[in-house]
Parts: sequence; structure tokens; C-alpha cells
Amino acid sequence: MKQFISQISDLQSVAEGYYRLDFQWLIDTVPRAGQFLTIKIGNSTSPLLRRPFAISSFDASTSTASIIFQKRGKGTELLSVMKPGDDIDILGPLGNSFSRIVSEEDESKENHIVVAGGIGTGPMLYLADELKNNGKNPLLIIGCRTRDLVPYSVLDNSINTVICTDDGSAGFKGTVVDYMRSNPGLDSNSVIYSCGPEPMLKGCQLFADETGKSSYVSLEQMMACGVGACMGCTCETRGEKQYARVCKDGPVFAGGEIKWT
Amino acid sequence: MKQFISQISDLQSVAEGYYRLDFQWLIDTVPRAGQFLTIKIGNSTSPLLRRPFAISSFDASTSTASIIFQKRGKGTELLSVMKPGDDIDILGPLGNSFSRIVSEEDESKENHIVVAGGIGTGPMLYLADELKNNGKNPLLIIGCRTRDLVPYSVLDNSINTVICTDDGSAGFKGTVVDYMRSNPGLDSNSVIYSCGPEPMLKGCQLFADETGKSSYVSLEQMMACGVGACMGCTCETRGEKQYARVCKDGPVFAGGEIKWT
Amino acid sequence: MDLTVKIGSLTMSNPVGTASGTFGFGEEYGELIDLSQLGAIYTKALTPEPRPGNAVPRLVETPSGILNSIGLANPGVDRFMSEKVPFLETLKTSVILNVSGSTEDDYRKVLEKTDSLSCIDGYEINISCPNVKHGGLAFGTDPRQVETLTASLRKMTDKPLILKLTPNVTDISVIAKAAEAGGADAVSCINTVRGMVIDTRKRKSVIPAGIAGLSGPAVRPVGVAATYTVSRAVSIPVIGLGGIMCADDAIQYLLAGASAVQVGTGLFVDPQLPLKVSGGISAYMNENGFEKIIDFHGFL
Amino acid sequence: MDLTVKIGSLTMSNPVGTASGTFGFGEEYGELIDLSQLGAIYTKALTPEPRPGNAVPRLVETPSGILNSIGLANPGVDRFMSEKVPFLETLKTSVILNVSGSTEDDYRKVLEKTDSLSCIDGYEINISCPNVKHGGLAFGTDPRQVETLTASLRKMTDKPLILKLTPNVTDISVIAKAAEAGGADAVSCINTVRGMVIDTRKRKSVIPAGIAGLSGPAVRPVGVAATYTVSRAVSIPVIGLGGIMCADDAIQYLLAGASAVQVGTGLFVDPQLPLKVSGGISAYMNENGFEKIIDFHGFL
Ligand SMILES: Cc1cc2nc3c(=O)[nH]c(=O)nc-3n(C[C@H](O)[C@H](O)[C@H](O)COP(=O)(O)OP(=O)(O)OC[C@H]3O[C@@H](n4cnc5c(N)ncnc54)[C@H](O)[C@@H]3O)c2cc1C
Ligand SMILES: Cc1cc2nc3c(=O)[nH]c(=O)nc-3n(C[C@H](O)[C@H](O)[C@H](O)COP(=O)(O)OP(=O)(O)OC[C@H]3O[C@@H](n4cnc5c(N)ncnc54)[C@H](O)[C@@H]3O)c2cc1C
Ligand SMILES: Cc1cc2nc3c(=O)[nH]c(=O)nc-3n(C[C@H](O)[C@H](O)[C@H](O)COP(=O)(O)O)c2cc1C
Ligand SMILES: Cc1cc2nc3c(=O)[nH]c(=O)nc-3n(C[C@H](O)[C@H](O)[C@H](O)COP(=O)(O)O)c2cc1C
Ligand code: FES
Ligand code: FES
Repeated sequence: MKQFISQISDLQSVAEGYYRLDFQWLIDTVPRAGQFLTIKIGNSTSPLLRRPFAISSFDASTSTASIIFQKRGKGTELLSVMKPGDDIDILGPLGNSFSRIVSEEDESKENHIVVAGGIGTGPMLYLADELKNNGKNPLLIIGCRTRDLVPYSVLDNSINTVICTDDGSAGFKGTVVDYMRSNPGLDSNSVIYSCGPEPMLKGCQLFADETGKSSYVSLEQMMACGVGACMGCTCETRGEKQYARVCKDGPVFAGGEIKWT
Repeated sequence: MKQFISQISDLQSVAEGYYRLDFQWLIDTVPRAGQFLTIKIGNSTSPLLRRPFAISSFDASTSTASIIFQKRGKGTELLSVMKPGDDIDILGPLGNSFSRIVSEEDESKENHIVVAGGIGTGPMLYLADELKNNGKNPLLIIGCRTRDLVPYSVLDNSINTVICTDDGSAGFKGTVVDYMRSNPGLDSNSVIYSCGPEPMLKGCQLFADETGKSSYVSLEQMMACGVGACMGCTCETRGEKQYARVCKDGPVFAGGEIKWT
Repeated sequence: MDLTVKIGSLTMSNPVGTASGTFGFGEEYGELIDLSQLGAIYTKALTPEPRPGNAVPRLVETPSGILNSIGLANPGVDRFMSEKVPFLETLKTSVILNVSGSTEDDYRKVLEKTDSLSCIDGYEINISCPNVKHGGLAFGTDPRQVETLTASLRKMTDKPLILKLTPNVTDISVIAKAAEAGGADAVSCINTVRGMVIDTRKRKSVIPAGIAGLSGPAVRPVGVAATYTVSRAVSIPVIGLGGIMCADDAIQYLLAGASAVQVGTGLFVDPQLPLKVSGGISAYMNENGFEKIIDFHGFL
Repeated sequence: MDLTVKIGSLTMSNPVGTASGTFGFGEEYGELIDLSQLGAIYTKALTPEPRPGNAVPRLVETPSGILNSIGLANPGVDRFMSEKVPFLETLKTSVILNVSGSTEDDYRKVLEKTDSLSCIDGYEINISCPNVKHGGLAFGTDPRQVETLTASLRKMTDKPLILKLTPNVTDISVIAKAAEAGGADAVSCINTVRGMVIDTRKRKSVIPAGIAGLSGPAVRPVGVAATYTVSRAVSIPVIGLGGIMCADDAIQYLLAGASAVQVGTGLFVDPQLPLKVSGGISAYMNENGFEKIIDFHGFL
């Protein structure tokens, strides 16, 4: 991990309220799927804290990394109006990545189901890409409330992708879990990876448990330091009052480790 | 006075670190020379307070007002990177104006010397313009540290203007007061108006006192409300511990009213 | 939906007032905001004698806040009667007179001269002022002084008596209880937080008086915490303030236990803010099916 | 030019340290900042037993600040010895162990087990913790408790003993004097300010624990005022902190009377900040012809 000032190379809206930001990756360490970075947005004291975003793609040939973010509050609002060429202050890559957490056994399995929802889409696009490059044929399932929120422009045609919308305005009508349940073809020898709203993660975990699949999740939590020093971003793990730091011990965890509430 | 959201029609650099901002004047009240307005810059809580700026010109035919401002801290920095078309939140016109303070006797005098320095330049350009439109032939004296700070592009050729620079890189070498002293031709039946750094105002006042001229000054003070309610922006006036509100009782004062320290 | 708030015998039309010292005696903002739509105007502090106020600068901006040391600049009670009362008499809005002093007597003098005025609907007693007879420590830091002062003023007036608490104490609930015991109809919190800014170029305090009072959004969490603590300690109404910049901020105070709120520093940023805040409170009540302000209480 | 600072028997290489709880035990930030250039590392609080910490979320951003309720999450003294000490032993930087507890005995236990460690150069005693034996009021709000605790720990160690003061008191100078009377080598101020943020949608405190601690630039004026007040009350060195985001902020603290400073929340924004701050302090000393840190004092 390093702190560096980079330049925005591109910033595009990819769905309603969602943006993709590309920037120069100026350090040697190659970021992996599941890892994130933090950005200091603006130079006012409000917003104050650096904002965490997962890496959504990395192109080694051009040293370009990207994130996909949703406009939510004042930090992401400011970020959304930045321009190519503007400086951004990056700290990363942070966190553990899927590759560091997924067991060798799971890695070698045939079926990899990558489930994304909302602001969890970025890291899962990258994970699907990583799996493909490792010779797998991942199934990417993206859940959105409605069609306008589907980031079509950043989807990779070569990856088997299913869109699920709550209102049926695009793809499968229902949640990602509904989709998985209605496709009994997914054999138990699959690995499910998920990132998105907590109910979605819980749903994936439950489904994996019920059907004997492995499950990995990437979590989100309010963060201050992002490097494991402040104990601010913990999640509860199995065992009596045990906490893990999402920023350092995670954000990727074996789903079974987490105490779901 | 009213609060209104206006649009920037133009924003140009006019000297090193100085900008002229033009915007639509959306209310009926015509702002007068010496009056100011406050702008809420950005929508973060830092910078928090509205920032006060004097009106530097007003064109009734196009309903365009302008200010000339110096980039000093974070508020003016943010203002300097705004773009034509951007909204700005204006509260004005505020304060009393020269026309409300200058005595009839002084108004009817022949010689009007308008002295400007630094961030005091805007209101004095407007005052010179107002005097000209009232059939006077004002002498505008602008003091700057050096040539790069002279706002040549906003000067009106039809107004008799003298530039003074501390380093002699343009016009008269010396302060505005040095200039006035070295021109004994200025008869005592003149009125001096000044706005700029405090030492300049004091110098003008002293010179006026010594040579029997009338003197009016436009003051600056940290402001919170800008409308006379908070008692935050006072200046000390003649008499035992007497204070006047710069925002409401001023910013223009007869120089003799002020307790110079 | 009922937005009214009762403080003692007074009913305010809505919970949103303007904080003392930020709104003068109401006149200056009259051009910018419809005064009749305010829940209440809390006036600038009034002392028996006129006070010129402190040396300048009296203000400096801090991160998301401002630091002020106005020094209770006010015209004194006599000029108040002649210069401010005629305007206040034209208003239908509730007017709460903020009263300050250096001795108990000072407060008494102001009440004596103003209690018969029909345009004054209540008093807010600013006890953040240093008590010159008690070594200069603020009245509001000592529960005994607070109870004595409150009881003494209580005997002088039937109008609502609101004690305005300072956050610069170890346990604000003890002070609030003292005010209640002395007979206060309500307490308001918070007054400004002790702070200081130094000009490193001049190597001296920006504000000549030295330590001054911090307000604005920076201190909002402090005000919400104080309101929460105080509203659990007393059974009289609590008026919450400190850093309210939008309806959501005011709703935080109401949920914390306040029955009314005041907007201070926020006015400087947006003079229309009190009306936006009361509008936002109604909208929130609508959305959440709240009928009265009391419906905000009891969630925490 | 001499940037060193003496606290008791310890000489720190420069006045800028990292505030307790924001820098762990030094390891995590090691990749981002040259630890050997820090004046001191003040560790995360250590208690005798491991503490898991509070329920999440533990953090929320406020205007120019953050509110936290970590709950003293720490591995406890035994795991500290095995997991953290080996790393601390590799450092040349001064390491000040921040010690917390719920009873006097808790603090004593930590000192007992750690006093012989050569990698610990001093103690910072966090007295913002609630004292379970005294009705849960924080140690640091009662001068007698502070003096007793300080005296008790003083007998156990020759290492520098720094008492870390809470700003949530009526008169911080009284607490500082109590620490001095008990034998403290220095005091540091401020710990976080009591604050609360309510989620108006969920109608509950964002932080489950309720009232939590405010830090960051929002509270800088509070920290500077406290430092100014305390440094006039005691003759031992004062370490100033709260909201330092740049060298100028740190210089405010030094001019207010501090002999050293700590950077806390600012690290989250810029991990390099402590080094920028010490660089900026040297530059300021150069420009102003200051030879030693003591040259900052006496202007106000
Ligand atoms: C490991 C991790 C990876 C993330 N990846 C992405 C991503 O790829 N794309 C994306 O759109 N979002 C991502 N997020 C969420 C993103 O950080 C927040 O949406 C963003 O910080 C909101 O900032 P704001 O100022 O716009 O909103 P605010 O108004 O400040 O807050 C809106 C919401 O965002 C959350 N938030 C605010 N600050 C932080 C912070 N410092 N740390 C964590 N959460 C915060 C709060 O819980 C709040 O509810 C990620 C968060 C984490 C922890
Ligand atoms: C009546 C009046 C008229 C003015 N007219 C002009 C003008 O025509 N052109 C121009 O360039 N400047 C003018 N100023 C000064 C201008 O308001 C400040 O330069 C500006 O507020 C600085 O803001 P900032 O955020 O960039 O700087 P900051 O970093 O916040 O402060 C820089 C300096 O500006 C002053 N300042 C900051 N905020 C305020 C405030 N709310 N009120 C008054 N002073 C403040 C402070 O004293 C500080 O020393 C005027 C000020 C007043 C009171
Ligand atoms: C400029 C100014 C003047 C003030 N004067 C008074 C006063 O005279 N009496 C008083 O009780 N409080 C006074 N206060 C405190 C405010 O009424 C209020 O308690 C405090 O500012 C917190 O609210 P805010 O953050 O909304 O401003 C003053 C505050 C400011 C900013
Ligand atoms: C996340 C966090 C954890 C903290 N933990 C501790 C602690 O364990 N012990 C302690 O004495 N202070 C602790 N503090 C307080 C800081 O050391 C410091 O006193 C306070 O944050 C003010 O400084 P700042 O504004 O620079 O952060 C903590 C502060 C934060 C933000
Ligand atoms: S954000 Fe500090 S430990 Fe994770
Ligand atoms: S700025 Fe409030 S009275 Fe002038």
C-alpha cells in the first residue's frame, strides 16, 4: 500500500447515479479483486475522512485502475463532478483480496458464481475478470432494483452474465437469490462470491449453507484509517464478542466466519 | 436587500490573483457604490460563513453586477474556479453606500479623489463611475505593490487614472499618499474617498486632515450576519468605547468618525 | 398535525426559534424572513447597562464553526425600552428576552423593568456569563448558584423562565436539575463551547479577549449529546440548539428529547433557514405519522 | 535549531507524536510513514484484559470531525506482550503506552507487567474512562481521583507519566493541577469531546453506545483553549492535541503553551501528516529565529 497523487483519466456515468472513474495506477503493487483504496475528496475539512472504494478493473498494460461508485452523499457528489486531468489522492491497495482468502480447494472448483448488487458491483466485475483470466468460466449475477441502475456499458460480453431486477424491467424478475434458487442446475460444487447490500450477502450465505456451497463475502463498514490501526471498522465474527477489522482482516471473508445478525 | 440565486455570466482574471465575477442582478433594488453583498460559496460547512464582496460595477441595461475579488483563502479559491452558468447564492445589496453618507456640501465639490488599494479596488471603480455619471471628473488613484497586480483590463479610459506601485514597475513609484503629497495641485476643496488596506486608509485620512480635505473611507471587518444583527463586525468610533457595525452603519464612514489606532 | 409547543404558560406556534445574539432584536432580519412564521425570537442578551462589547475582531471562522466574543454588546435596558420595544410590539411572534448579567442583581434589574411589557413573552436566562461576585466563574457552572438565581427570578415573574445552559461543565444534568429545582419552566442548551484560535503570524489570539465561544455545525454533536442528557434528567421541556443547518439537524434534537429548537449560526449562512427547518419538521411528521412534537420523544 | 522535547527523563527527537487510538501499536502505519522520524508513538489504550470493543458502527463523520466509540478495543496486556512488544522493540522512536482501566487496579496491573520493558519509554494515562467503582463517572472529572491515581502510579514507575485530560469538565486547570500534585511529569490534552449523532430515519443513535467522542478539526479550538488554560495552571509540560491537520495548527498549540503535540484524526486524512507537521514546525522556527521549542511560549 502507498499513498500517491494520481490523475483522473476518465469519468463516465454508467447507470443512473453510478459512475466509473479511471485513473493512473502509479505504483508497482498490482491491486487484486476485493482490494480497495481510499480517496481524499476535495481539500476542505468537510467531507473529512478519505472515502473507500473497491477496485473494479485494472489494466496492467496502461497502468489504469478504475472504480465504480454510486453518488450517495457529499463525498461521492464531489467526486462525480471531477474532470479528467484532475488530481486525486489515492491510498491503496488496501485489504486482503479474494485471492488471499479463497481456499485452494474452492479455487480449483469448476463453478464460480459471482453475485453483485449496488455499490458491490465494482469489485465483482473485477473478480469475474480475474476468474476468467485464471481460466474459469464464472457466472456473474447482478441484482438491481430496476433497469436504469444496470451498468450495461461496463459489462464484459465474454462473461456469462445474468441481470436480475426487483421490478422485472430487465432480465430475471426477482432477487439474485431468487434467481439462484430457481436454477437448481447450479451444482453444490460451486463457490459463491458476493458483494452488495447486507440482506443480499445474508441471502447468498444462507443459500450457500442450505445447498452445500462455499461462500465468500466482501463487507463494507464505516472506516477511518483504512489500514487496520483504529479498530473503527470491525465486523462481528463467530465466537463470543469477536471482531475482525474489515479494512485489514477483510474486506473479504469466508461467509462462515461472520456472525450474521 | 434580498437573498437570491443568480448565475455567473463571466469570470475573468484581471490581475495576478485578482478576478472579476459578473452575474445577473435579479432584484429591483439598484446597488450603489460602497454597498456590498455576501456569497455562500460551495455547500460544505467549511467554508461556512457567507463571504462579503463590494460591488464593482452595475449595468442596469443588462442587469449585470460584478465584483472584483482577490484569491486569499479557501472561500475565494473555490470562487475563482467557478464557471459561467454556475449558480451563486447572493445576499444584497448590503451596507450604506457612499451616496448615503457623503454630505451634500462634499457632494457638490469640484474635486473628487478616489483612492483604491488591493481588495478595495472594486468599490472604488464603481464609485469613480458613479461620480462620472453624476457629471464629476474624478481622479482615480490605484495603489499596488507591483505591476502584475494592476487590473488594467477593468480600467475605464474615460476616467482620469493614476497607477502607483511600490516598486515603480508601473506608473508613479510610491504609495498613493506619496503621490497625493507630491501633487500640491490638489486643492483643499477636494474630497478623498478611500478603500483598501488599513495603513492606506489611515494615510489618506491623515493627509486629508493635514490638508483640510474631506475624507470618507470604506472599511472591512470579519462579518457573520452582514445585516446588522450579530454585532460581530464593529469598528471603534470616536467617543469612549463606541462601536459602529461595519455591515449596517457602514461600510462607508466619514473618516473623522473612526477611531484610528 | 400540531406544531405548537408549550413552555410554561406560553404556546409557541412552532418549535423553531432564532438563537440569542444571532438575530438582534428581530428588526434587522425582518426584510429577509417572515417574522410571523417563527416559533419564537430569542433576543440578543440584555443587561441593565449598555455594553459596547469587546475589542475587534470579535469573530473568526473555524472548521465548520465560528468562534465569537461579542462581549454582550447591547443597548442596555433603558435604550431597549425606547429603541427596540416599539418594534417588538408590532410582532405577533413569541419574543423571548435573553437576559445576562455579572451579578444576580443585574438579572433582577432587567426583569424588574421589562416584566410588565406585553411584547415580552418569556425570559431566557443566559448563565454562561462570569459571576463577578464568585471569582468570575460562570453562573452556569455551579448548581447552587443556578438554583438560587432561578428561584430569585421565579419570584419576580409569571412569564416562562428558560435557563440557558452552558456545555462547559462536567455534568450538565446536575445544572439542569438545579434550574428545575429553582422553578424554571424550561432549559435551553447549548450555549457556545470554549475555544480559541491563534494567529501564528502575529503570535497572538485572533480574538483579543482570548478564549471565546464556538458555535455552528462543528458543535452540533455536542449540543445533541447535551440535549439527550438533559432531557433524561429533568421533566421540564428542553430547547435544543447548536449547529442546526437543516431540518434533519433539528429533528436530531427533537428525537434526542428537545421540545423546541433554535437556529443561530445557521442564520448567517441562510437567513431563511428557520422557515426551511419548520417546513422540514412538518414534512418529517407527515411521513412518519407524527401528530405532535411529543411524538418525537421516546425513541432513544 | 533544537527540536527535542523533554518529558520527565525522556527526550523525544521532535515534538510531533501520533495520538492514542489512531495509530494502533505502530505496525499498521509502518508501510506509509517513516516511524523513526516520529517524535513519539502514543499507542492504542491498553487494559489488563483483552477488550473486544463496542458494537458497530463505531464511527460516524460529523461536520469537520468524527465521532467514535471504539470501546477501548485492545488485545489486553498479555497478548500485547507477545504480539506487539517484539515489533515495538525494533523501533528507535519513543513509545508511550496509553493505559486505560475501569478501576485504579486496572491501571496498576498494566504498569506492573510493562514497566520493565525497555521498549516502553513512558505512559500516557487515559483518565477519560468511566470509573466503575465511582458510579461510572470518568476518573478525569474528579481532581481527587486524579491525584490519587497519579500518586499511586507514580510510585510504580520512574518512566515519564503523562496524564491525559478530558475536556468534558468545568475547569480543566483544576484537573491538571491534581495530576501535577500527584506527581505527573506532563499532561496531554485533549481527549475527545462528548457528542452524539442521531439517524433520523432509523430514529436511533448512529453509534449504538449513544454518546461518543468527537475529534478532528471541529474540536481544534477546544483543544487550543484547553492547552492555553492548562499550560497557565501547571509548570509541567503540556502536550497539545485535537484537530491538528497541518503545521500551522500544531504551531497554534505550541504558542498556546504546549511543549509537544499529537496528530490523531489528521492521520486518517493524510498518513504523512506527522512528518509534514514537524517539517513545518522547523520551517516556522527558521523563519522566526526560534532556537528551541520553548521559544514558542510566552507570546500570549
Ligand atoms: C471496503 C469498502 C469498499 C467500498 N467500495 C465501494 C465501491 O466500490 N463503490 C461505491 O460506490 N461505494 C463503495 N463503498 C462505500 C463508499 O465508501 C461510500 O458510499 C462513500 O464513502 C460515501 O461517501 P459520501 O460522502 O458520498 O456519503 P456520506 O453522506 O458521507 O455517507 C453515505 C453513506 O456512506 C457510508 N460511508 C461514508 N463514509 C464512509 C467511510 N469513510 N467508510 C465507509 N463508509 C462510509 C456511510 O455509512 C453512509 O451511510 C465502499 C465502502 C467500503 C468500506
Ligand atoms: C464589506 C466588505 C467588502 C469586501 N469587499 C471585497 C472585495 O470587493 N474584494 C475582495 O477581494 N475582498 C473583499 N472583502 C474581503 C473578503 O470578504 C475576504 O477576502 C474573503 O472573505 C476571504 O475569504 P476566504 O475564504 O478566501 O479567506 P479566509 O482564509 O477565510 O480568510 C482570509 C482573510 O479574509 C478575511 N475574511 C474571511 N471571512 C470573512 C468574512 N466573512 N467577512 C469579512 N472578512 C472575512 C479574514 O479576515 C481573513 O484574514 C470585503 C470584506 C468586507 C467586510
Ligand atoms: C455572534 C453570536 C452571539 C451570541 N450572543 C449570545 C447572547 O447574547 N446570549 C446568549 O445566550 N447566547 C448567545 N450566543 C449563543 C447562541 O445563542 C447559541 O447558543 C450558540 O451559538 C449555539 O447555537 P448555533 O450553533 O446554532 O449558533 C451567541 C452566538 C453567536 C454566534
Ligand atoms: C478512533 C479513535 C480512537 C481513540 N482511542 C483512544 C484511546 O484508546 N486512548 C486515548 O487516550 N485516546 C483515544 N482517542 C483520542 C485521541 O487520542 C485524541 O485525544 C483525540 O482524537 C483528539 O485528537 P485528534 O482530533 O487529533 O484526533 C481516540 C480517538 C479516535 C479518533
Ligand atoms: S478503518 Fe481503522 S481499523 Fe479499519
Ligand atoms: S456582521 Fe453581524 S452585525 Fe455586522
